[in-house]
Amino acid sequence: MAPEFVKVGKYNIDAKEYLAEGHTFCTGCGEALAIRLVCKALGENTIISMATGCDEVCSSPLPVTSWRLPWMHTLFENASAGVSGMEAGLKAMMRKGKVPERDIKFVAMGGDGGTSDIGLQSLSGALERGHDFLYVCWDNEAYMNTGIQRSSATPYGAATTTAPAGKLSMGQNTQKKNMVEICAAHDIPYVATACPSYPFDLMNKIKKGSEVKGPAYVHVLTPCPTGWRTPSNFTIEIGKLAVETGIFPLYEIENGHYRFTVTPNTLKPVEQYLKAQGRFRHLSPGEIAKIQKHVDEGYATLKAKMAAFPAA
Amino acid sequence: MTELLEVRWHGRGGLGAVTSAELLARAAASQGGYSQSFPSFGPERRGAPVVAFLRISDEFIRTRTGIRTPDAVVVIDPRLLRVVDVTAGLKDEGKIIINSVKTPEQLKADFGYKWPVASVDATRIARETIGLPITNTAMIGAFLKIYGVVEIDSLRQELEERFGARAAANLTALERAYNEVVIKE
Amino acid sequence: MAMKDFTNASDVCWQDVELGAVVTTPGSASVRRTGDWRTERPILDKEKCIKCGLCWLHCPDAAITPLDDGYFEPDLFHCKGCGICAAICPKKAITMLEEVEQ
Amino acid sequence: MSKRVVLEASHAVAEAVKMADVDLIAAYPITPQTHIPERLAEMVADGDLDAAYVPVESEHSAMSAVLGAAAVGARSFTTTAGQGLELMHEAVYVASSHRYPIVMAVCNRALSSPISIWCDHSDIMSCRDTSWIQVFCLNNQESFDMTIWAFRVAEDPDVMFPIMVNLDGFTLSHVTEPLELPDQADVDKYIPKYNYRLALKPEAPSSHGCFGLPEIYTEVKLAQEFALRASRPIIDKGWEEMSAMFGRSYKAIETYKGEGAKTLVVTMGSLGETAKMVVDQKREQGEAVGHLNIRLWRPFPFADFRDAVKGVETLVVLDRAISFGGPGGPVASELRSALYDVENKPKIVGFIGGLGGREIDAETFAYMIDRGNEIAKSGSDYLYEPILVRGLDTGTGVRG
Repeated sequence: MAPEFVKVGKYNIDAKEYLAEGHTFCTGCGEALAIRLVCKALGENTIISMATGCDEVCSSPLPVTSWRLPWMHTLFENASAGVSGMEAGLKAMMRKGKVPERDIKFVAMGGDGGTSDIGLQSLSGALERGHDFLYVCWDNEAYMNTGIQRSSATPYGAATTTAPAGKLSMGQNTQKKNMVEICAAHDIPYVATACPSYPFDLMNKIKKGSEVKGPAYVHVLTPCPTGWRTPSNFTIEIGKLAVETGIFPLYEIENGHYRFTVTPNTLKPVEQYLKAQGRFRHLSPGEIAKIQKHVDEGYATLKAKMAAFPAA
Repeated sequence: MTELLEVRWHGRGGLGAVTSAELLARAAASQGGYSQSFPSFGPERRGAPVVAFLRISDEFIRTRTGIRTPDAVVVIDPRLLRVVDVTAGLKDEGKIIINSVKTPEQLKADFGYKWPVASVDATRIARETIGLPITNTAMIGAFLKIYGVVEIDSLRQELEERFGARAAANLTALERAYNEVVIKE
Repeated sequence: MAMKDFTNASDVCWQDVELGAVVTTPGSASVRRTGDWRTERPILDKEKCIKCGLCWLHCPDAAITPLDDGYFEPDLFHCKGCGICAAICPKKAITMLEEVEQ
Repeated sequence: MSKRVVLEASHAVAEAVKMADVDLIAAYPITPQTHIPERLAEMVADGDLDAAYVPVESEHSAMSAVLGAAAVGARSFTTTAGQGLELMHEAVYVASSHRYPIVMAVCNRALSSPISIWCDHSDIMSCRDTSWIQVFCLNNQESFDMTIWAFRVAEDPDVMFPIMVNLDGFTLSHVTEPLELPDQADVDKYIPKYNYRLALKPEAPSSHGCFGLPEIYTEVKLAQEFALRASRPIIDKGWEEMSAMFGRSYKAIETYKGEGAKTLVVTMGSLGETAKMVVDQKREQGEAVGHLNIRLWRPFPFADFRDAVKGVETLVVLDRAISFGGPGGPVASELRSALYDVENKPKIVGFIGGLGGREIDAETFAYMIDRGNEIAKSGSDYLYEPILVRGLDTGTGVRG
């Protein structure tokens, strides 16, 4: 009999694979790993509403599916609207005695494009209406399913096929949209950032977000070897570097109160992170310095918020 | 030049099978001929077995379908032989060109191929010339030896356009494979 | 026959299509072999392995199987050879070996 | 025992939704359908209707929310009009492809630009191939009856398709008139309990909305096409049961004074009532004129239509939408194609009018009938004649 749990360090991790082996994510995909870990943290009493993207294309080739959880995908921009209907509809049926009362985790999932661009409106609607659901964003920082096009989550300076580095352009010339603050501004009980390079931190936040009453949002940085132009075995390391350089801090906001969940003692220079990736290879020292300055300022602002709104 | 020649290239996502077909298509066109190159349509995933297609002809090519009965099959990663039926639909008078350490005779024995088989160790050539086991340009050379549809010189321009500084190394790989490929009729 | 009896798209006739083309067999894609994507394969050295389970935890393809004796075994039917397990193993007990032509 | 009430058509639809014991309503405002979600909100607020009321942030999300609700097996309703129907357009296809029995009221409204909040059928014409069952109502009673009928038919295991109930914006949605409401007990009998076999639930995880590779997409779509056409017997059965239980009978194609008619004037929606008035007048003047109402627009009732026009010489078809640069009137062109292979078929004369809320009165119908008969005799190479257009001489048409 397959083990129910697998002991890893001090944690007992659910052995069940809710995203079954045999999926067609790229070799070394950070998003596939994040989905696998997130579903383990959620457990079987979960219903998923997913947006179009790598997550859906690689996991549901008719007539088979990689999903071992109830799962629906309809369109690109409506995962949050879909989950709203699931949550409100099933709860109404429970209230009317049409189905037994039970605790179900309603989870919407989408990529960075599906969340911060085309899906932002339905996400904001669902957060504002206060549905009891968790939204998880797989942020690989571009439209990877369609072949690495820029999104509003693509970081400043990254080369993508629609914001390429050219003689006249240095790639993405806008700063990454801050989805965490946008969601926090909806005054929802729980918002957090996470990364599969810190699996336990990720899984704890998913548990918290899915168990809190009302809407929750977890923004997961999911390294993408194909889009970031990194070796397939570098996925975990590059995720760590994103955190250790302060480019992608790991923290949570509970009812407006900020708390780091991983605190690197001293920040590594951003260059270490940038030089390790083909998508940043074209950056000049000047541009790297500009990114370093922006990261330092962002980190300082975040620390200021931690101080101003400390967690209990 | 030829009347219609249809070639199927077998490779892996991200390793340049499509590029091989495209470079040859461009070279054929630059010589005044007609050509088409296209990938297998669908989401490409790094590592996944993929196919790419090439048509070269003297006349304008009207057909728009995939290539189901290729004249030649080029396998740029030998490990695919155990995984994909690279000979599916291959015409009786077709030929198979494989990047392999094995001789054509060994390959015919191991896989029971009834077609003529050409083989060359493109991986070794690529490592020694480009410094990476990327074999797509070397396999263009092997292909040109068997099917002289395009001048190596036409390829040179295309390589320079596509690879810039790294064109020279790719061209060397191509020329070595051209010389080292052996065929067993 | 119903759609749940098929794992290959080109075997399904229109009569077999489930209502709304819903797939009713959870995880049915696990029959799909992705091991042929590999160009390298993980080799486990049990001497060095401390059964910490980090390789199992970090595998994007769930292609490492926990065994009853506490060790973890790569599932070569699915393993795509990304090398993450070898990269993160704290004891360097996993090395990636290039797949050679058979 | 039914009860006579006086209600706006919008409120009649809301009443039907309440009596159908809906579990979830996705609501978004757009004139002229807004009175429906407003009334439903009051019902929920006062406890008269136990349903989840989700005030979404767009029509695209309205359809997306009922997709989610349908996936978990909830009986779901939404309503929209004009631009709203266009905004949710891609999600409309998903509802039918997933075979979710969603019921949607559409208060037909003209499409921008220019922006017009008034009635015509240009919005619904964009949904012609969306594989939803689509019906039209002539009055408030029908607005109620078709909504009740829609839940009964949509959820039938031999159907499992979403249904659009079309009622003309303003001319029905904002008009108050008397109608009969059946007892709740009868409605509960008429609409069976609904249990969705493939509902998303942890104990039976299923995947809805998967990725369709070329090898399977065609089979999935043909399965859907065959199922939609096979739903026809249940569509009729729903009306037969309604007739037996509520005493009002409906059919896919209905004729009024069609016996021995040489000319039939053809409409969809509430203009049919006005047309019938003119048929009465013409009959009194000894003219063999009748009216043909297309109630069921999709799946199109080919056989019923061909039977209804046997022996008729002229069909005068009024379209309330323009197929620009195409056949002109979408309904007229479909009727022409339905009769194309029929021996001794009636001539079809197409008119386009009633756009953007412009009224079509009895006098105009009378003109169209006379003009139609004239054209039928003289022949014409017009695709259609637009009516009541300032600057266009009457009798001037549009050629292909």
